[in-house]
Amino acid sequence: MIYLDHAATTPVRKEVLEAVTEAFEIFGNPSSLHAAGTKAREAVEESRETLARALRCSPEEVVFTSGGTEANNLALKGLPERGHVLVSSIEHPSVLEPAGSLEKLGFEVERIPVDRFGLVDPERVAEMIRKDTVLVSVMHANNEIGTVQPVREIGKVCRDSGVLLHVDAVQTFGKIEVDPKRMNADLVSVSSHKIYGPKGVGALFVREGVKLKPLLSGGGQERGLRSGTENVQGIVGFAKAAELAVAEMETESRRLERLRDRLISGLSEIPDSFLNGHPKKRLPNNAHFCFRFIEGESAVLMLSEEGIMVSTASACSSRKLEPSHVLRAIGLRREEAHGSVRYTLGLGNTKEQVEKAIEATERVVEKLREISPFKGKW
Amino acid sequence: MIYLDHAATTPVRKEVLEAVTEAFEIFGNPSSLHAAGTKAREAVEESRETLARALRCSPEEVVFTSGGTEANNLALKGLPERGHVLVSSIEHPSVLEPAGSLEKLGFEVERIPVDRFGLVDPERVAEMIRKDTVLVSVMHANNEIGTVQPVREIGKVCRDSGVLLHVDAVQTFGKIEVDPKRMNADLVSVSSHKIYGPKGVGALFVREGVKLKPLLSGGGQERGLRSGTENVQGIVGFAKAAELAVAEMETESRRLERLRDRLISGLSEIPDSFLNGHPKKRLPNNAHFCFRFIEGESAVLMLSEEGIMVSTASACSSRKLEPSHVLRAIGLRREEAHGSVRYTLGLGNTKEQVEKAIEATERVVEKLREISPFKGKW
Amino acid sequence: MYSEKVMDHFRNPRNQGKLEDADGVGTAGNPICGDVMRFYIKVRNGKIIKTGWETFGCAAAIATSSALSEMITGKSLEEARKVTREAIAEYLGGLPPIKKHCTSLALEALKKAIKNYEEAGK
Amino acid sequence: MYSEKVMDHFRNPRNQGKLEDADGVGTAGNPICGDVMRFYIKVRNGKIIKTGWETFGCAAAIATSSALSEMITGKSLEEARKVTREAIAEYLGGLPPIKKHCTSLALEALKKAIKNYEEAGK
Ligand SMILES: Cc1ncc(COP(=O)(O)O)c(C=O)c1O
Ligand SMILES: Cc1ncc(COP(=O)(O)O)c(C=O)c1O
Repeated sequence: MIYLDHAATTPVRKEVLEAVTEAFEIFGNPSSLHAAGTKAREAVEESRETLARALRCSPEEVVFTSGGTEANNLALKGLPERGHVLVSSIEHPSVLEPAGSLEKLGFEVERIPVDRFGLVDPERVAEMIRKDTVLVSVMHANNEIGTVQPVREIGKVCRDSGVLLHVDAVQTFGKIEVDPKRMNADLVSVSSHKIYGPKGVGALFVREGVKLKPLLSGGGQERGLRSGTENVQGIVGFAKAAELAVAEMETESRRLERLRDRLISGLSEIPDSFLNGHPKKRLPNNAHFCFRFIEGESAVLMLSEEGIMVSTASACSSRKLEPSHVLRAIGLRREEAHGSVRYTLGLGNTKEQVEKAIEATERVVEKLREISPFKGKW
Repeated sequence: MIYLDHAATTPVRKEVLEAVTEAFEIFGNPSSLHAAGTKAREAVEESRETLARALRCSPEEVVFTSGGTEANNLALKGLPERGHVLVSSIEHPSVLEPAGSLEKLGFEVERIPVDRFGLVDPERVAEMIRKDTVLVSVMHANNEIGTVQPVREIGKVCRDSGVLLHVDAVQTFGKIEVDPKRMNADLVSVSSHKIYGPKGVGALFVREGVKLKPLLSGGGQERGLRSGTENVQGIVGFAKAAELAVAEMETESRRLERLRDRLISGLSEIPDSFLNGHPKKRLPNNAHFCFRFIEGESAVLMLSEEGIMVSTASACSSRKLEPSHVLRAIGLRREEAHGSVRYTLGLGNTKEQVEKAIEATERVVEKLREISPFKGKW
Repeated sequence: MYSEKVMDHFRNPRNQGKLEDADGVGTAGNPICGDVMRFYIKVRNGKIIKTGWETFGCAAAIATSSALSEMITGKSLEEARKVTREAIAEYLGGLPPIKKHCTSLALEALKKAIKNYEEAGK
Repeated sequence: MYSEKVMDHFRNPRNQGKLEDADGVGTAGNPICGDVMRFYIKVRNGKIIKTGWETFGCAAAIATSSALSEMITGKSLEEARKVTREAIAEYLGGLPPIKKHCTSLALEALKKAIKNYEEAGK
């Protein structure tokens, strides 16, 4: 099997599995006062420190959640005061849907448009910010087309206007630098299962002094911002994964870039195909293509038959019929948007695998085009 | 170490650890269409079926969450329409706090009183239900004093009045029968880490036809009721734990009852002590005592020094200074409420351990009373 | 997600391809919506003796086209017209709810092909 | 949660117990709030030559009583009065924020004991 769907999720790496297995022995409830509880508390707090180092923030600024979705929901729905909110038009559904909920609660939500590469223009953000704007939410890199945003510039605009910035860094953490302070971000979402950590855990960076309402209330864990018995073994695994990802980031990302560039050049040779997202400002591991006259889902399934695991658009919208809102936002025609395939590389991938993926794609696209009623034109 | 804090959390049992370790190999995203995704989807759906069997409901009625706290929050904050809500006065904070949030959103919330054993009177519930009542929330068994409620009778009252019933069954699932249909419950919360499953996963039973708003929105997982990439290995482990707990329930609960009864009779011999909760209608594994003239936290720590792990009140309120709202609700004097210690038995405990715990408690209580300025009277 | 039968038809589509000498052709769907099906039929004595099809769409759309082509080949036009959405889904061992519309599309394309044949004959 | 020093004082409380021949006794706190401390002092020539205490409360309350008794034994009343909350916390290697109030309580009991001694001497 050649797994090229690392943006959807990643296998847990050996070192993390070991850390998780060990952490299963620390079974106390971190809130219990006795020795078993104290051990669990220590494991959680050590992990918080590790994650804080990876995010170059202080441990008090890390709130553990059940994943990227909860981190995004908390960042938006946790806003304590009503106002105007700006979200980019290519955010993940776990930002867009909560933004929709805010509208129902009396917030005013506007979408920041993107250019044909999926880029948000910081000047445009500056223009759209109003006196009553309370939050801007722009993702660090898009999970479908891989475009990396100029978050530092956007952060500067927000800081200058005294507006909070939320950055969904689920796809960038561990791949490119995620430094909330340098980004001028106030809230940053990260997720464990995208960086070879266990599923069901993530975190929200909450800058010191930023006020949020909890989404899950109860026992008052995570300094009241996120109640619920801590997922000790998940948190330990996430911290381990983050530590390793950040330590290996530079070399691994350079390796992935080379594989990605070969993938892009190989796939570009398929006739009637084109790359989506920015040619340069993109995730080191992402290649996203449209193949005209074929439909993405059938391509994904046929590639899976050949042992190549890729996605159409984002994993979570795979079961919907609507073409991706991201591809629509960058101006793709609907019929073209239907023909998109995302390749996302990771730790285990090799040059040989990339070559095989290119060959398999050529075959599959050709086969599906034979079946298609459209030959060379719509 | 003699662990007697199973109400706070439980160690993951061997069979579950094996299931989780295996499930780590199934690493695809259940929403991905390719073969790796399909495998993960199957693992989740099989686990849903297993859990549904344990809850005697249909798989479509199971919504996986990040734990009991999220299940409780979803049950309350997910109510689609404003109205009157009744919660018992001894609910877990993860019900009481969300109930407080509902009040801020325009709901009217009232607390159902309990008697000195912590019992809710179904007739009282019937009297308190109004035309505009939308939900009654009564926990199946209390996490501190262990009192088991007459949920079937309460369920009948709710059904007769057309009011939804939410039951927090986090402490009963796997210990006594939890059958949402027989309870006449519409929403039932359960949690994995209380039944030897991994932390960070739980579920809400949502009866067919009951409408809820999601708390975490995004990719639309769990039929739109709970977005976020599924915690595959956690869900698999939870299902395994539930399956085993329910299968072994009868014999294991009878065994625990015997240990509990010995514990209660042993601790009752300590002068100036008394049992809290109902003498008969209580969890098979719970013994909750007040020892006059001493303070619970120091007793817990001193017992921990002797290798005995117990709790004051609930784990999550261990770090608060207020005496437990549960003990206050059953009419305990504050000074007595401060002197409470909870013993909760589980799989690994033996008769010998119980004897040791009794002896250690005698010693510790005596020692602390020597230190105390109160001798035999307040 | 898909039954084994769906996957089988997807992997090994039956009667796939354009019929150069078709007696009737019908197209349904729109690339904008992500599904287009074109059916070709060859008719002798009121019987569909040969079928062909071309499909742009998901695996379910491809499998549905393949299944329907198999179901109608050798059948009278009358019989072919009587094939229902449910019959196709059943023939395929079931379809996910969000993919049920593929069967309507296939039937629409087939009916257009039959109509095209009948109108040409007039 | 607690520093090693807190746990040491909790495990091995110093000067614990009632002083039958105390020159001054002071009690602070309320069982309703979960903490009561009683300090006993024996004074010679303005110096606290012996200390005793009884405490109802959490580990921090017990450790604080023990620590303070150690800090003041052998000191003049003057010096004893100058002990601050921070000094006790420091002596104990730190206290969790929600337990800081124990130090106030201990100082209150001590001051009452000193006052009790001084008033008795009048
Ligand atoms: C950009 C982005 N944000 C948020 C999420 C949600 O994270 P999680 O799967 O941990 O809920 C994902 C992935 O699913 C993502 O790619
Ligand atoms: C009765 C009860 N409800 C809810 C919870 C919360 O469950 P979790 O720890 O899985 O968030 C607990 C335990 O903490 C509990 O005892």
